[in-house]
Amino acid sequence: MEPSFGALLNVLLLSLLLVTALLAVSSRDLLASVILFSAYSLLMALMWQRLQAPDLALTEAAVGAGITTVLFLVAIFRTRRREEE
Amino acid sequence: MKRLVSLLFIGALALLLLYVVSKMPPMGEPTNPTMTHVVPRYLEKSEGEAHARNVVTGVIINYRGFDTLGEVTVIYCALAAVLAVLGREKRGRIRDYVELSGIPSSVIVRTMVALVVPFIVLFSLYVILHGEMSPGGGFQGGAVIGASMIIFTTVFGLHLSSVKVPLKVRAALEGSAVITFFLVGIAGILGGGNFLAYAWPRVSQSLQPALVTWLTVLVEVGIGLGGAMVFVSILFAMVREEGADEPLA
Amino acid sequence: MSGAYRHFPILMVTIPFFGAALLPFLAYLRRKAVPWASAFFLAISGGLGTFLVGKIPPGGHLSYPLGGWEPPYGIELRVDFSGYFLMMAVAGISLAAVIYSRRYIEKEVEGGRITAYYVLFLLMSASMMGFVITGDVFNLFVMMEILSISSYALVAVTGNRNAVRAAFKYLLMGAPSSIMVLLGVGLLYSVTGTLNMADLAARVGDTGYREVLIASYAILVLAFMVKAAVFPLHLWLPDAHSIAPSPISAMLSGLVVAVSAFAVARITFSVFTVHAWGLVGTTLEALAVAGAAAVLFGGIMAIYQKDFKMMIAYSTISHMGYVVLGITALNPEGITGAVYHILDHGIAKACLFMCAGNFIYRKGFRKIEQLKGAWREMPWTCFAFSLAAWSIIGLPPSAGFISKWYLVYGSVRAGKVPYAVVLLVGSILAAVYCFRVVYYMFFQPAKEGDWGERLSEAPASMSVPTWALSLATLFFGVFSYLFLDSLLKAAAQLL
Amino acid sequence: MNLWHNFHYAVAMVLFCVGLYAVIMRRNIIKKIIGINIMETSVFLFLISIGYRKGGVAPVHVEGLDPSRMVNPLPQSLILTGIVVAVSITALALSLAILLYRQFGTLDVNRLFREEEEEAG
Repeated sequence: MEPSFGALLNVLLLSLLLVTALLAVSSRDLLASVILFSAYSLLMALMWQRLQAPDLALTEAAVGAGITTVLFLVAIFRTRRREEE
Repeated sequence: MKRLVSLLFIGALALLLLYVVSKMPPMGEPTNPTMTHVVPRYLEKSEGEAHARNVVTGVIINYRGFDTLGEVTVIYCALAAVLAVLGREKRGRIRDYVELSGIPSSVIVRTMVALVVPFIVLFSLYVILHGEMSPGGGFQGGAVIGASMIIFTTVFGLHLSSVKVPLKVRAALEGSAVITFFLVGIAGILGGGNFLAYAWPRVSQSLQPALVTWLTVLVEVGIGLGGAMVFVSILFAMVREEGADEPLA
Repeated sequence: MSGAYRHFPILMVTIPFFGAALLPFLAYLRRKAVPWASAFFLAISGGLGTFLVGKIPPGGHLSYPLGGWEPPYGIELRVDFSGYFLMMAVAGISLAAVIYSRRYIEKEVEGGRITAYYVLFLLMSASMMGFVITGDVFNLFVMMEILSISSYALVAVTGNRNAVRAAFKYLLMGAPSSIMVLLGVGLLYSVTGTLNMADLAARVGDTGYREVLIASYAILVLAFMVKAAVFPLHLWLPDAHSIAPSPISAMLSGLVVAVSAFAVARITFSVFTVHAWGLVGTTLEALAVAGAAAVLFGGIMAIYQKDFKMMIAYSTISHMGYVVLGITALNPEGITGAVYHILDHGIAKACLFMCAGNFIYRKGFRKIEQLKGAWREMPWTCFAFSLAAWSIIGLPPSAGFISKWYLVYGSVRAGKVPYAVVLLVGSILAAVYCFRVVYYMFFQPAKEGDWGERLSEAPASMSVPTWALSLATLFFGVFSYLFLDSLLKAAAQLL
Repeated sequence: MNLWHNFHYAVAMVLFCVGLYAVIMRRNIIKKIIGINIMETSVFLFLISIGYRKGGVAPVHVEGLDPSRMVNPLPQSLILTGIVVAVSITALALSLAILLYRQFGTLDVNRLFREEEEEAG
């Protein structure tokens, strides 16, 4: 693939996806992980928009970053915020 | 020891998957099997056959309608599952963490949310009804409505939002997606075609485009309302506190 | 093909979906009617199925393009005789289990959740019917998801803490395996460009991407092995199946794992046809080894159990091994044996769990020792248990004998004698764990205070389904010749 | 080789393994559920990348657009169903987590299952 602005942007988005996923998995604070997961979902929506899937970008932004995150937050408030030792 | 084995397993799986990926057809080439086999027909004919300018909507509602019937059944099933696990909230005795935390949200937030939510609902209606021509559709719009209710709930508390969207309304609309879809499917059989046929053979050719369009809109609205209500009900069931009839601390 | 009956398969799947969406309204009007309405919807579904008797050509299939879009553009239902046979099995056993549920669930599940229970029950049975007849791999995934979500929730429906834990364990293994199914479907799609099974079968032979095909087959088989609880991936099964309410145990153990095993057969025979087996031979051999291990492991573990529902659950692991060995024999006899085994194991296992449910309902007993001398108080349940156990062991003239006969014959014909020996050893193990319980029931004196002289059978709405199923094991043994010919032809068609 | 060309697929597979790592290795239930979600979205990314074509545009008909330039709409419609399935599973899993916490007072699988062994033994 010839280096172009679009390709570079894709590489950047994909590396950010990897970073946020790893951070979301490794953080000990559950609230932080959920927020990172929300950021991951938003980046994913951007990535899908880059791949010419606007329907899915819209859905992922509403469902993945919106509803799923809120469900996670509710679950955390109903349980506990930190991981146990 | 167990951790090491698991890590090795995941690492080996990653290497295998990367190897498989390296053997796959190169991404984005127009000569790939995915680009040459089934898809050309969708791209070229969906406007004439499914009467949807947005090809994704055409595929979802029309060509692969049964998957979407399955999809709305999945989300209805998720609601039934959550209710089977947590139980439905009861009227007049609901409380949630917003009230329990004792910290009211700030005036700015409350005003903003109260102002914005009607516009979000308006936008989502647009998304639902324009699904056939622009990106969006029933489920996306339903999700946006659900999200707006969720914002409202997190700011104003469960009690007020369950006054705005009473249990009776939700309970009546939750199954609407499945019911609409099934009735449209049966109508396809009665119209002389197969289950989920939109262009009924018994209707004259000239009326068929309008029929397909209207049935698509009907299904989209059903999915939108059903999806939104299911999301709101799932959230309410999860927010509800057990033993909430005790006095507030 | 013409005639109204061609619409019946899709109606069999969607009418219970529709019914599930209507149940909340009915519950609002009249709560007592909900169980009867669910039974009614399943009865319609099964009744429509009986109209299809003789309509499906034994060597062919009924193809139903949904929405009138010819495959591969739309979704196709592909009802061949084995699919139809299993669909009827699902309808029949579900009907028995839903009738059985009414009294049992009243006792175990809190009132507000009963409607949700029946909604999930209807969705579970209908999605299984869709699962076995669909001719589209993505639709297979969608149906499997409805099935999985309803099963996870139904395990937890009592709200008992062990049940919730078992359900979570089930979900934790089930959800990743569902995602793997999607991944496998994606890999298949990337090299063929289609999702329709018949079209896939025509195209997998001549694509150049061997590695991708092998990987997708391995991933799909691994994922369905989790769902079917084949040996090393069975960890979720014993807890989930023994702690769930008894009618749900009957459905999960009798049908849910079995249709997942049938999905392996669909993938092997309808997608990767005989032309592609050269590619996936290693995976098939590994699957056969896992199946053989499952037969032995499940049987041995069942012998050591103290809790009788746990024993029946381990027996399921053993019998899923049988089904897998039938599929991997790769000949018509093996496939026929596997399909027939799914049916008769389903009936007998459902019956065993219902008998266990009868004991729990009346006495609250869960331990095998507590069954000593049970026949004096609950003779009919004990007899039903013995009949079903007879079929589980595979003694003539029960249906279990017929299927095991074909399974052993298939293995021998495929030149895999060690597997035939494993199958026979599995039957001996089954005899050990079943006869122990039967011996306790009939020939051991009751412990003081456990069982009295007074007859106290379970209520009729629970005993009748139990007995219907136990007689069905005999029926399908004695009248097996009615079905076997068509099944063999349908199986030969796949090869 | 193709791996360089297919780096979208490769990243999707790595994300899949990250999710699987969370499901298998993390002890906290919420973490496991996040892992399930990461696995799901990674497979969605994989499928959408399969549907992409170079220089493609979104599959919506507008005046004067050549249909052969559009990206593949089929994976997109499949993934829409997939997203619904994902949120359904998440909702059920979180409900079970809430109930488990109410009954056991912990979200740590080791504690949940250690207690199970004690009860059995």
